[in-house]
Parts: sequence; structure tokens; C-alpha cells
Amino acid sequence: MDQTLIRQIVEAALLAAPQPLTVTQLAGLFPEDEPAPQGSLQQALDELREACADRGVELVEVASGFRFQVKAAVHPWVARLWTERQARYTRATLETLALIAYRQPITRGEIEQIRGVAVSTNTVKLLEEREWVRVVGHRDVPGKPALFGTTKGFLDYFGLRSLDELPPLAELKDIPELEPQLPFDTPAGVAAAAVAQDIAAQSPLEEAGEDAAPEQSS
Amino acid sequence: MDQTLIRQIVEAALLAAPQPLTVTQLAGLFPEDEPAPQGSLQQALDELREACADRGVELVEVASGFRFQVKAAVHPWVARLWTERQARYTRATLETLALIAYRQPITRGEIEQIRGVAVSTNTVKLLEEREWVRVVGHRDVPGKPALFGTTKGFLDYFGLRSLDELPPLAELKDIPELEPQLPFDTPAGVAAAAVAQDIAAQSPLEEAGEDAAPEQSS
Amino acid sequence: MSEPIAQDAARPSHPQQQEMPLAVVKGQPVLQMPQDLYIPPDALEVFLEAFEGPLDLLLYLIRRQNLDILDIPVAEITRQYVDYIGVMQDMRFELAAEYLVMAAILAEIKSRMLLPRPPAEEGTEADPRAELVRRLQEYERYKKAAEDIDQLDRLDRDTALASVHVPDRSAIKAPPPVDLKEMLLALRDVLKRADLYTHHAIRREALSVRQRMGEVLSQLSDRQFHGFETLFTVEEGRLGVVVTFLSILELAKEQLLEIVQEAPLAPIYVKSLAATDDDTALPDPSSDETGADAPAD
Repeated sequence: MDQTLIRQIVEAALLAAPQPLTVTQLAGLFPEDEPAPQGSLQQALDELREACADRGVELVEVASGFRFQVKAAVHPWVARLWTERQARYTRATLETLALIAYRQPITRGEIEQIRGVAVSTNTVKLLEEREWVRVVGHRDVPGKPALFGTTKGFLDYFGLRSLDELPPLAELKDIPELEPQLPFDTPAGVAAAAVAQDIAAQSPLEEAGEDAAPEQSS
Repeated sequence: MDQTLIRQIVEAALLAAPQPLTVTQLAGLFPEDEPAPQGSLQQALDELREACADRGVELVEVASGFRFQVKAAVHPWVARLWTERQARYTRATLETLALIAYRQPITRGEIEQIRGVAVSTNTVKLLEEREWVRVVGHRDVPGKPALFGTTKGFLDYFGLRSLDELPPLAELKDIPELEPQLPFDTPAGVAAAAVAQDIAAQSPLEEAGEDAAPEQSS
Repeated sequence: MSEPIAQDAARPSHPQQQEMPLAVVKGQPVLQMPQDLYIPPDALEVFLEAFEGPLDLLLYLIRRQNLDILDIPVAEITRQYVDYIGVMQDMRFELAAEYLVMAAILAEIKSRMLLPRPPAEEGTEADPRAELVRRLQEYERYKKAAEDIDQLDRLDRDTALASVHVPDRSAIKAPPPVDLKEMLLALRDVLKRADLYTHHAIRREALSVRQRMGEVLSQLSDRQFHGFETLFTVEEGRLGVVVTFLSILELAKEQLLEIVQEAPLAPIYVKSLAATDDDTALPDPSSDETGADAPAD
């Protein structure tokens, strides 16, 4: 079978399928009596990936297979197709997600212990509704709290093939300032300005307090 | 603005949009203070159309705008993404198949005698269409009933080198010990629900690919 | 490449350029962070929303303000935190509780630092700050991890799925999968029933003979006489020859085969008595049936 035809089939299938496709799934497109030759699918994927160099889309591999996606460089223009703003996620949501991703399986109580603050039911529900996390079991302690883990959908959404591709967890940082009798030597005015800048930079106010649903302001 | 970038934006937008886009809609992707130069969008569309010559998709203009679509030439393969499973075979079909396998060559009348019930023409036709059984001759008695036997395709499907590899009938009598491991003894409703779930859960591709050749007229 | 407007529009617009308000509390812009950070009642709301809890606030104070969190006026902070309970009524009380717990922890650490330790325990007692430091460090790690995750290119925000139209959505119909066991179970049921109709009980036989019977019939489908020997394939070995021979005998028994020998030791010829497919113009014996499967079970 012609490699050009195989490449065309793979390209068309990846663009026609509503979800990423694995090499096995791609192989399933070919009838048994005329299968794609050994290695030809991988070759087609390589060729397609290279052919994207100059294009507006790229071929990426995520947890559940290969997919074409819009290049980040042109996405800002493409995003104007959708008038409504994309969901933004609060720090509470992202920190909860991070703890589930890096420490799974983990209970809500354990998340609260590390964050030092209650995790609202809505935060967990939001992550479950997005199908980014799911209950993977229950810890065998009184109350049988649910253990949460991340899903393939989480990896797909963030363009990852596996959890290994998450950014490495930072090293523990020293907290040298935690010494007694350290003078509070920063002038109040300077400190206030620093706080103001920080807060403006991370603009926490506009995303705080709405765990329930990511705002879709437009 | 660079024509390459404009082409990339147009390509990405057409691939990201769920519906065809008009030139006006494409122009709307560019901010007012940095619009796409006069004619550049049409040029981008022309370039993209030409670039599809060797690809599995093509750029076409339809009533509501431009869109990429799967080329008819590769559609037979791509269509296997949406393979539908027909309903499972009835008990009558399976019994008929088993009797043909174990007692070939056998006429329909003989099958009916053993089963104690009539065998419909459709049942046999179904097995013939699947190319699992075929007429190997006709018994030389009044009515010249067809003698059925199994095919090589039957052996291939079940992974047998010869009929000898089917379990001896004597072992079948002891099958109750075998039964608990099998899913078939679940109540019909439960089993059907489980099957339905299976089918819903797994992508159709995973089970595609044993017979129906993609040479489907499109 | 120029920065597209879409990106800019995603950021909230701040109308004032000269001085950004720290926050808006009760409709009034707050331009200056109150000096006693941990106490001001009006700023409480700001903090509760700007920080992800007491650990976050403490980290901030340590990292950015060089504040010695242990050198705070415990009596004062305690009094004011208690005052906040009133303010908290119409706010998120569970958050206030967490800040109060943290204040209590700080107070406890401070008091333990001030009190002379019993000599016996001096060597063994851990620094009361150690646990707090450990928690702060661990929280800081995951706070960073959350920021990292937020930086990942993600669908909808940074990219979108590319897809094309499929002009022909007609699905291919695939026949149902069949498990061998499924078929065997069906057969077992037949056998069980057949036991009731005893004269049709099936006895065990070599299936290879059955298979070969079909093959021999196909070979003879031209209804001509064939040499007996031509039906055997030497390459199959002795077993193959025996299987073929048995199948010929079985076919003869079932009157599907005619075996002819003109004289002793003369060549043997066989001819199929089974009609070929060409004869299918004969009346279909099934025409008198309903055409539907009678219920089997």
C-alpha cells in the first residue's frame, strides 16, 4: 500500500475523529486483508508532524493518542471565533487540582491539611464535572473518605502524554526568615506598595470567591 | 502583516470552527487596528486549496463559506471510525452455527431435527453472508436439500487451525463447571445492559477491523 | 509577530493609570496597604479574598515583607481576631476560622518560645516552629505547582482541536462479534434438548473427518468420476490419508458418494451423489416454513 495514501488516511482520520486516536485505532481503519504495513503508521505520523512546521496547526501526542490542534502562536486570532471568554480557574481550584495531580490518590482532608484551608465541595465538583479528576477509591479509615485521582481527560486537556510530563515539583525552599527577633525593617510605605503591586499583578480579587463556576465574563 | 501568518491563521480558524467560515468572518479574526491586507485572505484560501493536493483533506467552498473536509478518496477508511456493531446473534443462529460446525455436512432439515425447532432461511443466510458457512453440496434425496459446511473464514475467526481444535462434544456435556466464568449465564437484562455499556464505553475502533472491507461505495 | 488584541482583551481593564487601587472595600478604593497587616478590619475582606488561607498569607508576609511572623504582638492579634468574628457573620465564616486557628498556632509557638523549657526536655523537644515551617514549605511547593499547571498550554485557552467536515457520515455496519464459548454454550443447550429427543443424540466423532467430508464433496462437485487415489494427498502423511479414507466411507454411508470398481484390483472411481450448486433451481424445501426462527428456549 502506498505510503502517500496511508499518510492521507491517517491525516483525514485524525481530523475527522472527535477525539485523539492511538496507533492501534489508526491500524483499525485498515481492513485485515490489506493492513497498513509495519511501521507505516508511525512514519505517516512523523511525516505529518514535520509537514506542520509551516502550518497553523500541529500534530501532538496526548494521553489518549494523537490529535491535530491549533498552534498556540495563532490561537489568539482563532479564539476570536468564540465570543465568550474561556473559563478561568481560581487559585483554589488550581491548587486543589495540583495536589490531586501530584499527590494522587489523595483525600479532600489531606488536601485541606496541606493547603491549610477548607476545600469547598464546589471546587471538587467543578473538577469532577470537567472530568479532570475522579474518585479512584476510598481510604480505609473512619468515614471512608474518597480518594481522588486525575483522568486521561485531564492529561489531554493540558496536552500531556502522562503524569510524568507535569512540570517537576519544586524543591522545598528554605524559610530562613523564620527566626525570632528579626526586626520588621521594611518601611511601611514600601511594603504597602509592594503588596499593591503583587496583588495587582496576580489580580486575585477578580477570581476569588467563585469556586462554584469559572466565570465566563465577556 | 506576513502572508504566511495570515495563511496559518486562516487554516487554523477553518480547522477550529465547527462550521464553514466566510471571508467576512475570517476578516473578523483580525483586530481593527491590524487588519488582514486587502486580498490576503483570498490569497490564503487559494494557497491552502493548492496545498491540499497531496493531502487527505480538501478545502471546499459551500453555501455558508469555506471548510476543510475529508477527501472522498480516503473516506472508505475514515468511515471505519464510525463502525456500527449489528445486534448480537440469536441463540438460534449460534445453535445452527454450532451444529454445522460439529456435524458437517448437514442439511437444514437435519439441524431442525436435532434442535427440535425450525431453522429459518434467514438464519442460514446470515451465516452464509458472514462467510462462515457455505453449501458444500446437496443430499441426493427428494428436494435435494443443501448440505452445509464451515469455511476457512470460520476457522480463522475463531483462531482454529482445523475443526479438530474445537472441544470434543463429550466435554461440552460437562460445561456447567465452565459456565460460572462465562458472562452468558447472567440474567438477560443485566447482560444486555453490560453489553450496551461496553459498546458505549469503548471506542468503536477498538473492535473494528475484522471483516467489513472499507471498499464501500461513497 | 504582533500581540493580538484578543490577548489584551482577556485582561481586566483598570481604568486608573496613575495609581492602582489595592482593592475596593465597601465601594472605596484602598490605595495603601494598612500598616498593621494582620489586623485591620477593613482589610480583612481583602486578605480573605486575595490569599488562599493563612498559610498563603504567612508565606506572603515572610517572602515579601521579611516579616518575622513570630514576633507579632500576640495579645493584640488575638483580641482583634476575636473581634473579627463579628465581621465574619456575613462573610465566609469557615475561612475566618482557619485564620483564627493560625493565629492560635502562632500564639502557641510564641508562648513556647518565651517559656523556659524544663531541663529534662531540653535536648529532645523539637523547635516549636519546625512543624509550621514544614507546612509552609510544603504548601509553597504546591502553590508553585498550581502556577505551573496554569502555565501549561491548555485546550480552549491556548489551543483548540482541529477538525474537518466529514461529507459522508454513513457508518459501516460490522457484524456482531461472537465468542467461541458463546457458540459452545449454545451447542450444549442443543445437546441438552437433543437428549430429550433421544434418537438424535450426537455422539463424539473426529471432527477432522467431518471437515474432510466437506472438502471431498467440494472436490467432486463436478459430478464426474474421479480416481480414488486423487482424493489423497501424500504430503498429509498417514493420519491425513486415514482421515480422508474415513470421510469417504462416511460419505458413502450417508449415500453422498458412489464408489465404483469394475473388477477386483481394477482402479477405484468415486463420484459425488450430492447435487451441485447448479441444481439449486430445485424447489426450495423451506418455502413451506414461516421463515421466522421458532423460539429455541
